[in-house]
Amino acid sequence: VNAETFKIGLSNGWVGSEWRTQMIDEAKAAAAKWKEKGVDVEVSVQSANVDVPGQIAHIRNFIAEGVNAIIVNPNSPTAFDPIFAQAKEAGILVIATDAEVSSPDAIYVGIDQTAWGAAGAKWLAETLDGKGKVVAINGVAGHPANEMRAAGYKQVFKDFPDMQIVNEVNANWDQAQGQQAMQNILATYPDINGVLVQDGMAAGAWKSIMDAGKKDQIAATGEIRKDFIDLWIKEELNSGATVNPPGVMASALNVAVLMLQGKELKEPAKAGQYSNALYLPIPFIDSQNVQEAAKQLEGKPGHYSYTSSLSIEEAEALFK
Amino acid sequence: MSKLKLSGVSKAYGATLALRRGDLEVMAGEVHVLMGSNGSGKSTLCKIIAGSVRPDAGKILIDDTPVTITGPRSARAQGIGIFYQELSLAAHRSVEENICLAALPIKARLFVDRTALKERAARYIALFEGVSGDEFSADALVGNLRPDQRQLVEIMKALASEAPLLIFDEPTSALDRAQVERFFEILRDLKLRGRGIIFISHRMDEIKAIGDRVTIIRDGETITTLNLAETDAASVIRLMVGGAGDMPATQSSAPAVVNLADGAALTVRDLSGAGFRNISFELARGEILGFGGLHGQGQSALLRAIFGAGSISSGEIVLAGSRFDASSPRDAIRRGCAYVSGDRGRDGVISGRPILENVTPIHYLRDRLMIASPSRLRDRVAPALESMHTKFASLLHPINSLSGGNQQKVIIARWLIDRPDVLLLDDPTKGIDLSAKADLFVLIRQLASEGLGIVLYSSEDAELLGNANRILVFNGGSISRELTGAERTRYNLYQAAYEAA
Amino acid sequence: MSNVLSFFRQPIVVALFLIVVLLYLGEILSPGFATGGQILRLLIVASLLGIVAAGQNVVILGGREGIDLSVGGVVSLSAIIAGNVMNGGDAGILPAIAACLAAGAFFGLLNGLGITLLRIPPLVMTLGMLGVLQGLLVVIRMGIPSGRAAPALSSFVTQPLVFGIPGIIWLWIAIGILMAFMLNRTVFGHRIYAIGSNEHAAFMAGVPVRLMRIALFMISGMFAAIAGLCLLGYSGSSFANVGEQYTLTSIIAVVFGGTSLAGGKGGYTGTMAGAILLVILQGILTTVNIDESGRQMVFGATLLLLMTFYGRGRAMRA
Amino acid sequence: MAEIAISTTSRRAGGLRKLLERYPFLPALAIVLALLALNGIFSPNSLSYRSLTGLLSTYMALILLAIAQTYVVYAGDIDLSAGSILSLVNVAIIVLMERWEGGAGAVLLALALGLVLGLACGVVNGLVVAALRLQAIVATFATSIFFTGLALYILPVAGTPAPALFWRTYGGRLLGLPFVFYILAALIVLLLVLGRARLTTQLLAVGDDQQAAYQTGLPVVSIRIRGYLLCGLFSALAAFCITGDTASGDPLVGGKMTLYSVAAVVLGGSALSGGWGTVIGSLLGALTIGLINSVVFFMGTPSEWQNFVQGFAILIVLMAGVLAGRRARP
Ligand SMILES: Nc1ncnc2c1ncn2[C@@H]1O[C@H](COP(=O)(O)OP(=O)(O)OP(=O)(O)O)[C@@H](O)[C@H]1O
Ligand SMILES: Nc1ncnc2c1ncn2[C@@H]1O[C@H](COP(=O)(O)OP(=O)(O)OP(=O)(O)O)[C@@H](O)[C@H]1O
Ligand SMILES: [Mg+2]
Ligand SMILES: [Mg+2]
Repeated sequence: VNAETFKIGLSNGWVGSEWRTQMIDEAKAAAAKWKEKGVDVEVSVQSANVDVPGQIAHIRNFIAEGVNAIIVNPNSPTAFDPIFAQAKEAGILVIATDAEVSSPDAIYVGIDQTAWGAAGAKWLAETLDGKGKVVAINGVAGHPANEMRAAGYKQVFKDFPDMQIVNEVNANWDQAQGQQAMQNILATYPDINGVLVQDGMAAGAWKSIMDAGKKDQIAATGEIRKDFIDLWIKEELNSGATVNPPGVMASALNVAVLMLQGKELKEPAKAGQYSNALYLPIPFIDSQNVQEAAKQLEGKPGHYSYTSSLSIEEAEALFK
Repeated sequence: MSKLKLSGVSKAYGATLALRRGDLEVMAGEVHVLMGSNGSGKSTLCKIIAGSVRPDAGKILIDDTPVTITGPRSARAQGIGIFYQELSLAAHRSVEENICLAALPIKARLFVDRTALKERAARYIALFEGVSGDEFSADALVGNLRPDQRQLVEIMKALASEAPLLIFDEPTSALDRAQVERFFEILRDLKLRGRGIIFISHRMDEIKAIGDRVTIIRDGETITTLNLAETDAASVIRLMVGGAGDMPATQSSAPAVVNLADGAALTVRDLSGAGFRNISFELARGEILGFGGLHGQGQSALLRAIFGAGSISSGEIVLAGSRFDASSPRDAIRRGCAYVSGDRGRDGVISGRPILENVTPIHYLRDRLMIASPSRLRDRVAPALESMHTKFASLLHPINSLSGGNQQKVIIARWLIDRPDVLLLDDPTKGIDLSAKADLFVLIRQLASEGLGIVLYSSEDAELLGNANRILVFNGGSISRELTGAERTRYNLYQAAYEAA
Repeated sequence: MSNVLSFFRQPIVVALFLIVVLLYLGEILSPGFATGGQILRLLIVASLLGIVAAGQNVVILGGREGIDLSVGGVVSLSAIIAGNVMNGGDAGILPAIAACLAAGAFFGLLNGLGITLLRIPPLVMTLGMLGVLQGLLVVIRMGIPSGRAAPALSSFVTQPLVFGIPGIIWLWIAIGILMAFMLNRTVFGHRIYAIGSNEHAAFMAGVPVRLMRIALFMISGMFAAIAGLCLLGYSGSSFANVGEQYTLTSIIAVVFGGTSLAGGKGGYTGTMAGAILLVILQGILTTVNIDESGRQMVFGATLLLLMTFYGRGRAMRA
Repeated sequence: MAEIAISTTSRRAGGLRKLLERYPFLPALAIVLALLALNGIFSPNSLSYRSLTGLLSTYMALILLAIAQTYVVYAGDIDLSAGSILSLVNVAIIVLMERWEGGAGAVLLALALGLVLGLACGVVNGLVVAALRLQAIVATFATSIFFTGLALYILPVAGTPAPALFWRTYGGRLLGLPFVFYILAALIVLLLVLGRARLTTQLLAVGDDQQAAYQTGLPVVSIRIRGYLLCGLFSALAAFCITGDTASGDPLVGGKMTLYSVAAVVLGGSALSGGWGTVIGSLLGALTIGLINSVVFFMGTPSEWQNFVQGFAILIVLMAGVLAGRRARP
């Protein structure tokens, strides 16, 4: 094969968490892997706190730069339809990751956030034998990923009539706010059995649970950060964590390169509410396999997240 | 015909009774002068008429009909135009916009009619043609103008109201003679056209020149209304200051000579800066050196510059024998300089804070204090306040609860706890009543006798004549005359002040 | 009689009254809200906010449109620095405190220099600085090993220390006493009020206005840094953007405490009450089971309602 | 009265200062041109007709929001809820358009109601700030929380596509020219018209010295409320643009834009203390923010440094805007 050169633009519109940084890093590493295969994948990154117009400008910059593909972790699910249409017109492949987009001109490569929410709920329901009082601590109200996750757990609880959601609050994916919310909830609902809390806030919620001395009475979802997993093992928490791996962008990149090479997906991306999604498997960590997760994270910094991504070979397997 | 009649109008600001009982009747076609010492309530009275101050009590009649004035807009609508003493201009707007601001001419119900605006403003600008100064133009921004030009804009703005009743609250304080003359011509013309005019000034000659009748206000109370043609300056002044006939002017004069053997407390050589030029003088220890002349001829600018709060372009200052580089008030205070400003609202009062804190800042600096122990401070503060007979309920009351004169005493007291070597007094008696003035000057003389060098700038000739050993008369930013010994007469002072002005 | 009336008009009295009302309301709406342990835990959260608000308070008191929008960034930065310096070990606490204070003071100094020397309005300067700090956070989080709180710090913040009350509340009380002493009994405090109420008069009375103002912004930075440190202890590990929520809430706490945004008027005791008030309000809204949209509307409207108790501007017609 | 300035020291009205006095947005224009040049140097493509059109249509919303902010800043006020008003109007018109099934009539009616909604938010802000005399910063922050709650109530989750008619018009062409050019032209005409409105002069006079304006007889409270009305109106227009550019509703879309709008006003040389400024400056200020974002990228800044460099550049340009603005005014 002749040396091929692809230029891929990565856009990230929010830099408020380590998860995002890790996401970019893993994508860069994936690009480096392609070099070893003789495919020259050059990534061009835009990553800064921007508003929606700012991220639309990211895409425009990429179009002006003449990239072959754009991979975006979008600030809004719907705001990019027109600009993605323009990108497609310019012959650019557009892939969204981490959060689905409504554009028919893009595909989504990432996990199904609804399934993500469902997985945690399923674990909780099973752990509590299908009955008990539960509170949910959600992320940013109105954010699509948050609403999909909420829809996911609500769907699951329909099958468990004895599971009762006594309150749902929003703590904006902020660890300290999650901790404060949990603290307030514990005061007014002292008899809860379970907590559905999304990553980013779970460590905070668990801190409040432990401070209240209730870690043995309450089962709660957890996080995939190394420092939480260490705590989980040390304190023998009754927890389970659905993994939203920061490697999603790397997976998307591998898919993008293969598509740029002209390969065709075995099963076209047709899943999801916008019929443009290619869902990746969602790993789940519970007390059975938490040790293995810890092994993967050994030697990493505390904010490093448990990750997984499609390797080149795994990605190739998706193609004809 | 009576244009305006006020009776029993009163106003209190918290504890300060600004106006006790204001009575006033203004006829059509007259210039009615309001006279009263500083802080007697003249501006308060005017603002009540103009709607920007809400009276506590009293009746207002316009054209013999009782009216309620709910605000400046309603006053305008009822035919009242006003020149505010502290001006009411928008610094970033042009001269013409300011003149017409209250009633911007509009077209299509929405837009400023620029042509009409220009035309209307031009009428009033033209009134002062030739005396308004070079760079004065219709489209100049007001913030770029000189103080006298700003005052002219405020006059034009008041005239543009075309109101049957016009109020001018000290409109001439920054104007030069030619400007005043032109203004008076305009007033005379308005008088002929049947307008009623209220006019305030502290200059007796102006009052004589333009006024028909005078109403005298003392301590917020209307004393009487006189026909100016039938009275003289001396009796007006007597009425203004009340029964106490012993005006500073009749007080025994200060000695003409002081013992200069102690050496100079302050020497100024060839000093120039913003507002003054080529000033040289020497101030001996124990001397009270007067600065005279019309208001705003560079006296304040010079005092501020010496104190480190102005700008100096050349020349030198020698304080107690060594050169002093007046870079900040802080340095000046450390070197034993004190500065009392008449503009207490701007330079002195730390509003909203206790009296105690208003007396102590200089003490903090000079004694390099870190901790403010109330009991120990009280021991230092109380005598200083008492030496001036300051009336206050408690040191912990906010300074705003005091009357203006007592506030000023508090400000003066702050300089007396740690004795300075040089005391710069910049028209220090504004808003102070007569007995307080007397207290202050006794104190000043006593301080001088203890060896302080004192510079006294006063806008009241009598204060200078009664207290200064020597008087430097300022004109146009430099010293035009020095009056010593027997030369210190009212006549000489007046003449020196006005020559070539 | 008027004494009694003016007593009840004092912002602090108003705030305390509202606190009691809110606690009562909270207990009715969600039983268990106003129990002892919960109140203590609310106080922990309030003390974090209160410490940030202490710095905000002095900056606002200093007048000239003083405001510090960069506190949120400094809180985050300090939590990250502290987490990495102590890295889960008690030995690192003192160096971490030193490093955090130095960082807070440094960014306060930059704010102060821009505001006094270049005369940039504080709102603009500190808003720009917030942007810089957010960028800096991304940069320094790259390649840093970890960010865990030392156990001693964590228990200081969350566990009872003396009389069943956690250390951070004692710290907050100490800060309250210190602030009250500083504002009322020291020359520095009197000078803060002086520059806040009449900068020019203060200048003419020899107050080093510029130095003072720079110092105020440095103090604000240092309080934000202390809060960041405590926040690390509260949450156990440092993470990005942890301080974001404090930028505007610290201003609201100050306003609820009766300090005028115009400067020169107010104090810290009221701010402490204001911080508690705000945290209780947020707590009630969390526990009441309504939609997030409803929560936000109620929160916004309640803030407005509470504001009408304080800090209404002067009428133009005197 | 203060001293007569005897010497002519304060009269040094240099040519540059005169020019700045007349066209206070010149520094902002210079900065925009410099940033465009930098963009061009690092990536010539970014100066293409197509790219410039894109820049304009993307930042039109921020431009309008900055203009909205300018009118309250004229009077010395501030509106921290402008971004929330934008979000609220965005979701409201999207929901209305969908409910009425997206024909031309539905779109126009929804837009009209959007304007009314923007005005209503402006009234609320004006009442709490000017009539109730609450401090603008905290009061409008409180209303912003309220408006966001309302937006979430109307559209709990981002989504709901806009009718194709609407966004295709916004992103499309008319007589061979991109539609945004017409918007820009209309905007500039509107701004020129508004610049002549009596209200503009009154707002600036109020911002200059509120007490003096009151004593002059201006209806200060009503003028300030009308400033907030203009702000609400332009925020609604900004919402139309963001709806056109994103073709969807998002209850959180404007959240981050508020502080950028304040920054844009300052970048444009207006004084936050009121009485001085230009809307054209704010327009340029908004473009400055957009251009800084792209320059940082085209310069090849490593990704982890981009946010820092961007924040730093904005701080520096903010300082430049303030300093230049101050030279220009008396
Ligand atoms: N807004 C205010 N708040 C408190 N006190 C005030 C206020 N305005 C005026 N005063 C006080 O009311 C009194 C009367 O003031 P006013 O300005 O009417 O005096 P005036 O006769 O105009 O003096 P001047 O000749 O100096 O202009 C003074 O003691 C002054 O300090
Ligand atoms: N002529 C002036 N009139 C009014 N205010 C002034 C004047 N000059 C400076 N200031 C104000 O005073 C402050 C500067 O004062 P100063 O130079 O004494 O401070 P500093 O340098 O910090 O003190 P120090 O000289 O003791 O080190 C500034 O905030 C400025 O606004
Ligand atoms: Mg007066
Ligand atoms: Mg200095």
